[in-house]
Amino acid sequence: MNDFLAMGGYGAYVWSAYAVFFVVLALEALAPRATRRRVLADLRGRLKRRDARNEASA
Amino acid sequence: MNALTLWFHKTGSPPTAYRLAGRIMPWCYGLGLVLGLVALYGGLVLAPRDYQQGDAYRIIFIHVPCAWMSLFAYFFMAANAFIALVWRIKLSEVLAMAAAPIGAAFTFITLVTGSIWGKPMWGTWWTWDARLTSELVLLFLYLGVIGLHAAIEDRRQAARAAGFLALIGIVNIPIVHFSVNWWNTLHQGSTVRLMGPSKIDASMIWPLLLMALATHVWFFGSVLARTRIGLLELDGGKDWVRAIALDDDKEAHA
Amino acid sequence: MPHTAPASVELRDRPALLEARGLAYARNDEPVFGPLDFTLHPGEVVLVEGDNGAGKTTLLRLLSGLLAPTSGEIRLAGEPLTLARLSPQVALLSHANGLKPELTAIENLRFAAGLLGLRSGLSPTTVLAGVGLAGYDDVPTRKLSAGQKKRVALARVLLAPVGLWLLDEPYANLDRDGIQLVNRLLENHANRGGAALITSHGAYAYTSGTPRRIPLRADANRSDA
Amino acid sequence: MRSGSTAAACAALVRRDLTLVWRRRGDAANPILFALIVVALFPLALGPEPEQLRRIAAGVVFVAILLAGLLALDTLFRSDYEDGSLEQLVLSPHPLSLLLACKIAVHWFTTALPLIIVSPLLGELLHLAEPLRGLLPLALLLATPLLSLLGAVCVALTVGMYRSGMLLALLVLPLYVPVLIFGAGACNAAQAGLPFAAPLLWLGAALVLALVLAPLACAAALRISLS
Repeated sequence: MNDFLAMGGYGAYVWSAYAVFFVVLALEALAPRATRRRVLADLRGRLKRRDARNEASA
Repeated sequence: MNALTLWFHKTGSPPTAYRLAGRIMPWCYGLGLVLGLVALYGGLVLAPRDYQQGDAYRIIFIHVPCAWMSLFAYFFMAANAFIALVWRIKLSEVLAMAAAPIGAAFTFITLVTGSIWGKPMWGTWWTWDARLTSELVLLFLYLGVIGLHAAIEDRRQAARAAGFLALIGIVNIPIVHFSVNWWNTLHQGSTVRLMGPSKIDASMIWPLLLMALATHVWFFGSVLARTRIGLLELDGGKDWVRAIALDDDKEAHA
Repeated sequence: MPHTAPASVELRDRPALLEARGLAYARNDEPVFGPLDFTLHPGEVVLVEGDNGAGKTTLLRLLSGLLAPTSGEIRLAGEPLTLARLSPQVALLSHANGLKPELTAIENLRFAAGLLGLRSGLSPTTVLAGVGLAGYDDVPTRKLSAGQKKRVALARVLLAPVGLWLLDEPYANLDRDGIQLVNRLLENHANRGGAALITSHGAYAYTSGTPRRIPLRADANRSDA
Repeated sequence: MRSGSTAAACAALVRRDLTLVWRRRGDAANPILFALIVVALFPLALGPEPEQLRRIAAGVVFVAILLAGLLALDTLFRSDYEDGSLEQLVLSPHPLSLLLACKIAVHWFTTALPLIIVSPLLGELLHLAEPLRGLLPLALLLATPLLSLLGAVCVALTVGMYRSGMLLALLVLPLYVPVLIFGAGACNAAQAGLPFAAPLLWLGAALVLALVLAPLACAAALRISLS
C-alpha cells in the first residue's frame, strides 16, 4: 500500500494532479445546485412583487 | 410540419426539455462516475510502470482526457451557438452557455495537471510549449465567453452575444494553434516532447480511452444540470417554472 | 387587454403604412407590454400613452427595427418588417438626441443629411431656421440648452426624406413655443401624407385634431390568464 | 424624396469623425504617450545594458503599441453609443458594415498611424538592431490594421456595458495572440538572421481576410448588443 501511495517517488505529483481533477470536477458539479437555489429565490421574489402590484391595482 | 420537426419542437420546448434533462442527468453522472472509477483502477493499479517516466506518467490518465474534453466542449458550445444564432432556438442558446463553464473547468484541469506533470519531467512547472500555450489561450477564450455572458443583463441578448464570441473563437483556435507552433519552432530551445516515442502498451491505452468516455458522459450530465437552470431563468414568467419555484420553497421549509 | 378601435372609415381605403398584430415584448420573460394590435395609415398621427416603465421607448425601438418582438408581427406596407426594408422610410428621435456635442448645429445636420439623405426643397440652414434656431449655425451643440438641443434633433428628423416618424417624448424639455412647433411640424407632416407615432407620458399632447391614442400599460393590471 | 448615395454617407461619416478627432485633438496624443511610458519602463526594470535591451526591443515596442491600441479601442463606439448617434448609424439605409469599416479606418488612421510613425523613436530608446529599423514599421503597418479590425468586433460586443475595460481586454487578447506572434516574430526572425517573409505574408493574408469579414462581423455584433 505504501508503495502504491509513493508512486515510485512521484507520489506528491501524481496525487496532487488527481486531487485537482477531483476537486475541480466536484466543485463544477456542485455549482449548479447553488445557482439553482439562487435562481429560484429570485423567481419567488419576482412573483411576490407581481402579487403586490396586482393587489395594489385591484 | 413533418414528424421530425414536430418531435424537435416538442422536445425543444422548455418544460419538456427540463423534464427530460432531469430524467437523463442522474444516469449521466452515475455512469460517468462508475466508468471513471474503473478507468482509475486500470490506470493507477493495473497499468504497468513506464520504463522512461516511472509512475509520473500516470497523470496522463486524467491530463489527456481533460485536454480532449477542453476542445470537445468548445466545439459543442460553438455548434450550439451557431444553431442558436441562425435558427434562434432557445434550447441551443441554453446548451451553448451551459457548456462554457464545464469546458473552462476541463481546460483549467488540463493546464494544472500538465504543469504538475512537467515539474518532474522537465524540471519546471511551466514551459512555453506549443500545446500548453494554446491551451492557455483556450482558457482565455472560455473566460471571455463566460464573462460576456455574465456582463449582459438580458439573458437572451447575453446568450446571443456570448455565442457570437464563441463562433469567432472557433475560427481563432486553429489560427492560434498554427501561430503558436510556428513561434515555438522559432525558439527551438524550450520544446520538450511530453509523450516521447515510447510505445504505449494496451494496458495503458484502455484506461485512457475509458476515462475519456467517462469524462464525456460526465460532461453531458453537467450540461443537462446547467441547462435545466438556464431554462428556468429563460422561462421565469411561465406557470411551469412558477410551480417549481413554489415547490422548492415548500421543500426548503419542510 | 389594450385593444385599439379599428381604423376609422375614411382611412380604411388607404393601405396601412405600419401594422402590428399581437405585438408583445418581454424582457427576461417579464412582459413589458402587449399583445398589441394597431395600424398606422398615411396622414395619421398616433399618440402612445403610458406611465413610466410602460414600455413606450421599447415599442418605438421595436417599430424602428432595432429590437425584435417576443411575439407577434409588424408589417410595413403589408410586408414583414426588416431593418433593411424599413430604414429608408423611418426617422427615429430617441431620448439620446444623436447629436455630437462638439459639432455645431449645422455640422450635425449636414452629417445627418449625408447619412440619411435630404428631403427635396430643404437644406440644413432653412430647417434650422424652421425650428426657431436661426443664427445658431456655428454654436457647438454642447453650448445649447436642453430645449434647443431637442429642436436641433427635431430638425434632423424634419430633414430626412422619410414617411414615418417615430418620436420618443418629442415634447420633453420644450417650452410653450416649442410644443406648438412640434404640433405644427406633425400637422405639416401628416398633411403631406406622412405618418408619425409619438410617445408622451401625458403631460403635453398633440392637440391639433384628435389623434388616435394607443394606451400602453405595464403588465401589472392585466391578469395572466 | 430621395436618400443620399452610400458613397456620400461614407464621406459624411469620415468627415464627421475626422472633425471630431480634430476638435478633441488634446486626447489624440494619449496613445503615443502611453506607449512611450510603457517602453520607458523596461530599461528601468531590466537595467540599461544596450545588448539586453536590443534583444527584446522589437517585442517590447510591439507589446507597447498593442496595449496603447487596446486602450484607444474603447473610444471607437463609446461616445457614439452614449449620444445616440450609433442608433442613427444602424438605422441609416446604407450597409452598416461599410459605415463601420469607415469608422474603423478613421480610428486606425488617427490612433494607430501616429504610433507607427513614432515607432522608430521607441525602437531607438531600446537600441533596436540596425536591420530592424525598416522592418519594424512595416510589420506594424500590417499588424495594426488587423488589431483595429479584430478589436472593433469585440468592442461592438461590449458596447452597451458600463465598465467594459477589463472584459474587453479578455475578449481581445486571444484574437491578438496570432497577430503579435507573427508581427513580433518576423522581427525576431530577422534579428536572428532567419527568413522573415513568411510571417509577414501570413499577416498580409490575414489582413485581406479581416478587411472583408471583420466589418460584417462587427455589424452583426453591434446589432446584437443594441437589441
